[in-house]
Amino acid sequence: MIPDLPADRLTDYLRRMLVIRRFEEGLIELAGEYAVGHFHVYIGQEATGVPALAQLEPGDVGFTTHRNHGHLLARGTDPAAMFAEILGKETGTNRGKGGTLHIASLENGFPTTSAATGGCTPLATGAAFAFSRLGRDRVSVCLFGDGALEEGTFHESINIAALESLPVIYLCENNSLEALGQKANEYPSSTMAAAPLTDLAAAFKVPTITVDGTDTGAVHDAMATAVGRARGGGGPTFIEALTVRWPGSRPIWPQLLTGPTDLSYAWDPSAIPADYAVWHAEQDGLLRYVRELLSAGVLTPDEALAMDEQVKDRIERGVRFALDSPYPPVASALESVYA
Amino acid sequence: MAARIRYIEAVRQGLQSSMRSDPSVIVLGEDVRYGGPFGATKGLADEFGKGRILDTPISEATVMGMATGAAATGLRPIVEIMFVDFATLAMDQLVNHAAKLGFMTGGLLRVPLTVRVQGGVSGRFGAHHSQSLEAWFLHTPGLKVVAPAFPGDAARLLEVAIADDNPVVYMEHRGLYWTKGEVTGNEPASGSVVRRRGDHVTIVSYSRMVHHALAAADTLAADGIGCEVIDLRWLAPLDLEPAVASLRRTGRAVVAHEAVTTGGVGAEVVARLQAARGIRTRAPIARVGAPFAPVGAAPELEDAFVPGSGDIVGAVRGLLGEAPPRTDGQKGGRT
Amino acid sequence: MTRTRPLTDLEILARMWLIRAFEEKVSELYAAGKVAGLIHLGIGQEGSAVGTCAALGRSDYVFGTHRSHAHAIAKGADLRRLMAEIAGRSTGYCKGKGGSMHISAPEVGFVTATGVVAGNIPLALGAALTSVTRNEDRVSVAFFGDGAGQSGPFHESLNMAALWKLPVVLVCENNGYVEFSPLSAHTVVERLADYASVYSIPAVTVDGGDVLAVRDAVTEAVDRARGGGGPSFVEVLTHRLRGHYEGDPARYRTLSEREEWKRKDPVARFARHLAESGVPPESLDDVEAAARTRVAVAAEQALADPPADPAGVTGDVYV
Amino acid sequence: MREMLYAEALVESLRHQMATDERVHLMGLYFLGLTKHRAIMARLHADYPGRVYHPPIAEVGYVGVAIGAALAGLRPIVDMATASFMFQAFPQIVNEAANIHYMSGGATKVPMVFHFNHGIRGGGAAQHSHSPQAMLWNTPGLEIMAPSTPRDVMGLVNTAAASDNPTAWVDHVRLFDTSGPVPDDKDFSIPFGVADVKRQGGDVTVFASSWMVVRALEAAETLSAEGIQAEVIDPRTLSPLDEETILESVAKTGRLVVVDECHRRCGVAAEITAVVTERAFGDLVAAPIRVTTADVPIPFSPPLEQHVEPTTDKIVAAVRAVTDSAAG
Repeated sequence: MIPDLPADRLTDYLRRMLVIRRFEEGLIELAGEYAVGHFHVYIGQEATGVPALAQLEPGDVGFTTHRNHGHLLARGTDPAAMFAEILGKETGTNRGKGGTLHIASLENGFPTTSAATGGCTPLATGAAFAFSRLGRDRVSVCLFGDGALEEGTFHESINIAALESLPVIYLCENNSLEALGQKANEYPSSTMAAAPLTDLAAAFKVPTITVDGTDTGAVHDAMATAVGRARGGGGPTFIEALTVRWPGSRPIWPQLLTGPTDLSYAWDPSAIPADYAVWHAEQDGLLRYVRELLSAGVLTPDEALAMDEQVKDRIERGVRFALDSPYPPVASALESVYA
Repeated sequence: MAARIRYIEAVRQGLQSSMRSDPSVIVLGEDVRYGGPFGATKGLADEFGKGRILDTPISEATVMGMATGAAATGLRPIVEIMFVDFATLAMDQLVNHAAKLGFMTGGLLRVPLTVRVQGGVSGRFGAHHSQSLEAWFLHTPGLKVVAPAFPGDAARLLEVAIADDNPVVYMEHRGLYWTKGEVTGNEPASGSVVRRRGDHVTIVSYSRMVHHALAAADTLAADGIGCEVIDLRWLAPLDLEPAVASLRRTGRAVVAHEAVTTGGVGAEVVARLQAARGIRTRAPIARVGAPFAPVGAAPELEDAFVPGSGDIVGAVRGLLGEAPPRTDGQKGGRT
Repeated sequence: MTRTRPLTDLEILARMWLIRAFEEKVSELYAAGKVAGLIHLGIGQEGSAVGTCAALGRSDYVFGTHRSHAHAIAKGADLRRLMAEIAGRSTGYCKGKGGSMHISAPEVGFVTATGVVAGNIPLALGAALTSVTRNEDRVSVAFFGDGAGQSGPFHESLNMAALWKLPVVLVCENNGYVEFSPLSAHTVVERLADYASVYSIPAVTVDGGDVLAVRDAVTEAVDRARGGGGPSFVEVLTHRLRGHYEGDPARYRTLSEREEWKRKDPVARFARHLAESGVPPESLDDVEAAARTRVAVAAEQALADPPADPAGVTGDVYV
Repeated sequence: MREMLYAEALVESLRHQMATDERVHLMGLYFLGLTKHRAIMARLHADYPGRVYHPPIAEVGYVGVAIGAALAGLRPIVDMATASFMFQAFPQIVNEAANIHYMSGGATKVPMVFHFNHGIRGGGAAQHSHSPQAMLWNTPGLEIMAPSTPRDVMGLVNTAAASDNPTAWVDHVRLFDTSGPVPDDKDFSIPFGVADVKRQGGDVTVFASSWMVVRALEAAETLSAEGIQAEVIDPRTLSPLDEETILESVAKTGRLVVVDECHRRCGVAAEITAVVTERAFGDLVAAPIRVTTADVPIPFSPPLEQHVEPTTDKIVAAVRAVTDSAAG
């Protein structure tokens, strides 16, 4: 479903989703030519990240994981600076010191990215603690995958959040379906005995919501409820967004198995190739959102393609910027250990 | 002629032979049933079954504790920590339980546990996936620590570690996984070994840095400088006898490792060598290690961070007075 | 495993009195400066320790906490060696290396105790894994307090015990206080057993003042574990009549609360129960007297033992 | 100048921070452990109920919460009580707090303090006697302070609270009962990286921090009666370390005894020994001697405990040994 928002906001959501999609596709191509190291892509989860994060306000913060690109882009972080960071360039968000796993963008509300599973949960809870103690009307969003629920840090953190009614939202993006090592076609993963995962939060008396992570409107509404609760002093919320692991991110190294996304799949089912047809037709939240915008008359196919071209161009320029940027001076390796 | 195999395959073979010879050996780790991210446990689930190759949740603290409890009650577990950086999540169980149970109980319990950790700088993995944390393990009484540099030692010392009745941290360097070497099965089980003879300077090292030390020795040999290269292999217990004997001849030594210099293994080696030798060395013992900083992700920063053969060459020349002496073994930064 | 004959009611009372007498003796010796260190007593929680261990065989495993004198005695540990350990004597279970918080009596299945809250729960899971791997009929028990419920390893352990169907019984001694504060200051969750249901682990909450109720609940859990049914969670509502540690004045507790719990004292309550069911009062008194005598003798012997020998201090770090 | 107990100076410095900066919040309550002085701390709690947080027993959780709070505007001073519990919070301390500023390329700051009660306090056994400073020192990004006097704790806390870096503050429970002069000026601060010569002497340099300073000074008194004048150097902070003051002293004495309560293997004493032998090689007339806790877990029984810890007698013996050895 479509969020109940003005048309320009709806198309803005699509633009942000496209930025993420084209960014990740571009990165996979780039990785073929340049040693960018190990990275994780957000393809297939755009319809979760964008409606969840684009509605936040300046000053709200997010703490994310190794699969972080989509979250930063959803809040408007410059793709060029992110490419530069991933390539380890001086112009990167972190001046080359973080790389893909630790992208930070203070101005977009991402103080740090922890690449240790479960590392972000206490940090996000702590930011909410600060907001609560400082009397700031801000929320903190904790973004993580289902695996983070296996770490003790999650339980320790959410207990404190519940006890102190902290303005924190735990957004679990459960992309375990069809991921490595999963029981076929089953949520949750084979390494978690709790089902559904929301029970883990409910045990701490934290309100929970389960949404289809490919349903932009449903995610938007769930998040709006949670943000409203947090700002109103009602404490934490746990949201589980169910998505399907994009085939290209299986098992570990991202590959463009599905090819670059062709937006025309959204309005021309006959164009969908036989390989991964179910993915394109049913599981890709981005294409679903395009279909919904088309049928609601918010957007025409031509407008969608035009927007896509703009985004592609921006991404291409970002890649070029990153490639053209210098590496940081070697001496800077020893700087910023201390403030 | 022994087979030349890759380091990671040697690790796999070490696991396999131990599991074949002792049914009490089990493996616990994330995704180990599928071989793990680097293939160390590939095929083991097929051979030994799910009951002995256990895929765990991402719960390092509890997995380490479970393995400790299982070890104290009769099994010989091997825990795979996917990156040594994540050992931080299991530190309480490792330091406060696994390492101390034998002592705290006055010897009533024993913890025959092997913890396989993989680390080091390789592949631009950034600050959470590139550390060398062996000093923490050395600083923990009750743990043994081994860091093989060659496939032969990787296989043999893993078997030795698994058969040991103490908790052993077995350190693998990711950057060595695809290097090849002979596996004879006759590698010595304990102590350090001399990898190369030389009369002018003693280089003490372990893990991947041994390869850099050998490369440095090659470079220096061209100038007529003979380096004796000692591979410590075991960091705890630390066997410095060959190093002391060598130092007695050469009078000069460099201790080289990839870990951060400050508080590192090098400090311990220097302190012991100085104490063993008095101060009758011809020059101070130099340390080569990483600077006092986290690992930067950018290729240039990573390269600037990680010490290599060039740093060892520089340190050796410094000791011989052919270049300004490096006084603190560091590239800068605060200590 | 060696199935042990079930304890008779009088034997259960005797164990409870042994623990009570032992703990009071430790308190007395601590006050007199004859034992040192950080001492946590479980006076008032005997029903949990004895009820649980009455459901176990000698070869079943028990993993204790910083407050585990009771668990060790309930499992059958030798009083003199236990007291010697607490007093730092060379004849102690751990040769004086462990002390009050790190008791170990493996010959009766009391494997070890930890000074780290929740630190023992993963260890108990590991022992259960040993039983499964070796196809042995042993069950593992982890004792822990309500404070452990807020710690990560507790939650990680619930998941893994359920996932792997481990023969482990998680015995939560919920005495309502986490160190010096009420549980409500640490969590909004009142019953830790609620966490178990998240992982579909069978859970029950019992009155720790009723030793037979504890025994029956744990017996059911142990039978389930032996039958391959995996873990169980037994939450025992109990109360410690002493402070968090010896020397803690426990001003955070109200007098009325103390009086109420004194009435619920599991030892006196079980003695009353036996008296009501026809056991002559003199034989009940004899049980207490015998326990106090045994403890007095054990303490006297232990204190007469030589202090731990510094020459052995570097031993036992490695095999 | 006023005369104060260490415990009082510690609490006064915390109180001063609470009074002058409302972003300062305390998390964890056991700054004074379970000692008799904890009532002073309780008064501070009573005065700032909204800014003192008593966390659950969830070390990795609440320490991470404190770090997150530092990122979002507070300046938390978080207490871990017994340093051994640091290990449960280790991933947050060494992977997050220490690295975040660097990983962000200098953009994100982590202005906070971790407080640990370290060391052997009598009967703590293996899990309640830890000295964490060596492991923390192996972690770039953390500042480490280890005060030894009421004056120093006050001056260093003021500096730590003003620092934008995560600072590890190790205190020794046995120091709480000691007393000494403190300045009247509550803003008095001691810069990090400046060692203090706690006693002048020309025969041997004795390096010691935290509680070991007290023992080193005791040893120096004993030795003085024998005609050996020891110079006692207290670094006050390990990171940053004031190498110059140590080197100047060694240049004068030619002899070094390094006293430290960490275990020996890869401990603080190893690093100090290595630094001095590297940088003052020509000045040394004898190999430095380390006086440390033995490489065994801390045993419970009192005679065993005393046997493994660095005592005054062991310091005296080490100084005698190093002064007896002939010039090399």
